[in-house]
Amino acid sequence: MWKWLHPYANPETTYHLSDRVIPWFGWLSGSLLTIGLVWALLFAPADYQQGDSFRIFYLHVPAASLSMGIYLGMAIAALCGMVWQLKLSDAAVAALAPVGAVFTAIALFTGAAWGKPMWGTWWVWDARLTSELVLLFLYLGVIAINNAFEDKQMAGKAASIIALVGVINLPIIKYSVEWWNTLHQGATVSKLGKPAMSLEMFWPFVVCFLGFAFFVATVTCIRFKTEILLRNSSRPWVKNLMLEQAK
Amino acid sequence: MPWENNNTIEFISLFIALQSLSAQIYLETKQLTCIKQDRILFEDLNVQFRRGDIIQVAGPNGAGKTSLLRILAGLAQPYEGTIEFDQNNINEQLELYRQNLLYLGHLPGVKSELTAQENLEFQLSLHGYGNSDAEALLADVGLLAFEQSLAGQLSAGQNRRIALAQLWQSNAKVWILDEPFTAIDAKGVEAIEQKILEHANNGGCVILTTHQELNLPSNRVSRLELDYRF
Amino acid sequence: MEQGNVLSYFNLFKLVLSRDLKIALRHRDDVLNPLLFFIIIITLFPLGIGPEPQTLAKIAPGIIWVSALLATLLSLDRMFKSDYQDGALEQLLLSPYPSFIWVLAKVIAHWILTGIPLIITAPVLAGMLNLPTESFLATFWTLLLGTPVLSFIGAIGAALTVGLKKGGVLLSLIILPLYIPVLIFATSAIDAASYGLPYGGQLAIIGALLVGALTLTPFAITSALKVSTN
Amino acid sequence: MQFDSITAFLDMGGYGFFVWLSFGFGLIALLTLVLQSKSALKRAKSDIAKRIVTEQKQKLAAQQQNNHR
Repeated sequence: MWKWLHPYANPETTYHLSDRVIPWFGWLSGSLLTIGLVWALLFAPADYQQGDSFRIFYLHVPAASLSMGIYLGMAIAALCGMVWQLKLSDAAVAALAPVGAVFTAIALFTGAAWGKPMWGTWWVWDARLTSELVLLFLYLGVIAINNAFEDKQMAGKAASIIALVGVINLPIIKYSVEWWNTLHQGATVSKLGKPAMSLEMFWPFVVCFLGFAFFVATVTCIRFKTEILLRNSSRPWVKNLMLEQAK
Repeated sequence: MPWENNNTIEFISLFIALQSLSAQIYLETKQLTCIKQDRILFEDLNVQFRRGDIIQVAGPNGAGKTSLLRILAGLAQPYEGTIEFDQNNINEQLELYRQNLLYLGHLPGVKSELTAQENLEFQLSLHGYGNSDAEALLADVGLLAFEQSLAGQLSAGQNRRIALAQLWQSNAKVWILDEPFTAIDAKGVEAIEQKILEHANNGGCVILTTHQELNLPSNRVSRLELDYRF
Repeated sequence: MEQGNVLSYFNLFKLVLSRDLKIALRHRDDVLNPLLFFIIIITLFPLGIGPEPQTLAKIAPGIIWVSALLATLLSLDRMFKSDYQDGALEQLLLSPYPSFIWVLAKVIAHWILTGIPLIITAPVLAGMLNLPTESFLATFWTLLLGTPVLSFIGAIGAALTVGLKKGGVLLSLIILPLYIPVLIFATSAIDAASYGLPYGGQLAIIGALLVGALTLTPFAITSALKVSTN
Repeated sequence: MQFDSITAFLDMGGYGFFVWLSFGFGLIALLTLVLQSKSALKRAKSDIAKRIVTEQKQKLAAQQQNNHR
């Protein structure tokens, strides 16, 4: 059924594929980001309530949703690796984890910085920020276990298990934190909600989001190439590649 | 050539090979490849282990002998290739394969908090020999008066004898023994060698590694040489 | 070539469970250390926060449960470490039974040795923390349902880090985020009880987490063990 | 253009500090991610190249040993 996917299970073809695709993603994300950010910072209207501090929204929300999306992508790669014994999925998990961790950190920091003018304190135990913090710990767990083993094969399998266990627990953690938040939350603190989005605000958001998404694709492909090389360093195709590039 | 692989196979006598050719194949590896820490230990290994065979896996340290044995036992996964027991992949019928396998690794698997008898009884019942007489087996391996002493107070050689006592009871088709003679005295080694020969004669297949010379009839032992690859 | 009586699944479960309990009771410190750790941590909080009964009563549920979390985390390392070091884990992995059974037995043995002592000593410490008497029953129920979940989820981390020399810190980084749901619902159940509110809902959710962990984590633990013994 | 001058733009209606702090952190984080990824790739390539050289040396050394024996 997935016949067309089969050639990409072999590391060499995937390596060259990601090699070719990086410049496209790179230019795409670069242009989208410049257009999106200029649009968001200069031309998009300020929020009537939060004023110009609302512009952080164009960085915080894409980062938060991408951090969740990357974890999901990582878990899917881990699942494919476990089910079909694909060696490449370990490389994908190892490549995606740091990118996801960085985006979670950005989402956390911008969330705190956005909340300060509204709530007066840097850190508020808001449901979304707390879940984002737990997500960061889950990412750090995957990265830590990936570097804990000397043998790359074992490291890959262990990281996949933790990614899968994490993705099963993620919704449970998210809802228990939200439930915990409503339990202890006084009604006064307004949530970090997305105010009603007028069209002039929506389109710059979409462009920014796509820009960040392609940025993730670019960096992940670069890291993916590194992981493939590290995992196949004893294979002949890697040796020939090195000799060619050495010339 | 019933065995073809890129490792040199030292044949003792063609007659034995022809005679064993007809025997039933227990275990067969197909394009088996193992990579540890980015070093290829062995590549495209196609070996057949037949009924009545005693195979000594030989090679310098680091050549991948233990890794090969652990992969054959199903403890470790090879980088590529498959292992077949009775013509179907071991990963598909793990429990059946494990019923016909006895694996003794570097570590004896003996708990120091339990007595010798408790240890042996646990290991025997784990492999389905629950009702066998542990005391008699301990006597066979020269641990007559030590049944009730804690394994922690026994020497390494005695601990290994507790694990080796299973050989006197197990009639599993495939025995995989990783350096069974370490820390065993000469008399013990001799008894174990006889046990291996006896098991091979009545239809078992024994795969072992050892650094000392096996004094078994040389026409009964064939060697699988693994060389150190950079 | 078949062997004696193959164990039924329940006999295997009993065999492994009784072996683990026998080993642990042979040297008491394995049972006492997590318990003493639990008691010491709880006595630290009043020293840090001050002895006023009102503040202590308010934060008692959190203190009890965070200490229970840390005590379980401390004792997780012992679950597979000794079996890994003396080779018993390999023999268990090679036993001809689905590993779900003996993994279940080992985790329940660990819970009996660490979970139950926590449940027994918790009321005494709750009293010291001036916890309102209505919440004592709630504390008992949440610990009874919650500590097995801690053992099951923790066993995944223990199985993953058993092969590592300095796996302790890594174990807490991997496992503590997964303990958050149990912590939240358990402490809120005790809180609700102190106001006389019904806490059945929270207990039901912890029960659901328990059943989920009971059925799903052994598979993750098995594949984690296979990775560590690769 | 929402702002009539550069200073108004930088001031961001009084929230300039927070806006530029967030975007600054975002920029630095993403930049370090890209640079680290690129250098990791370069390092991996040079490590493998070095390993190939050492392997060949080991092979030569082993062969010379065999010839002497």
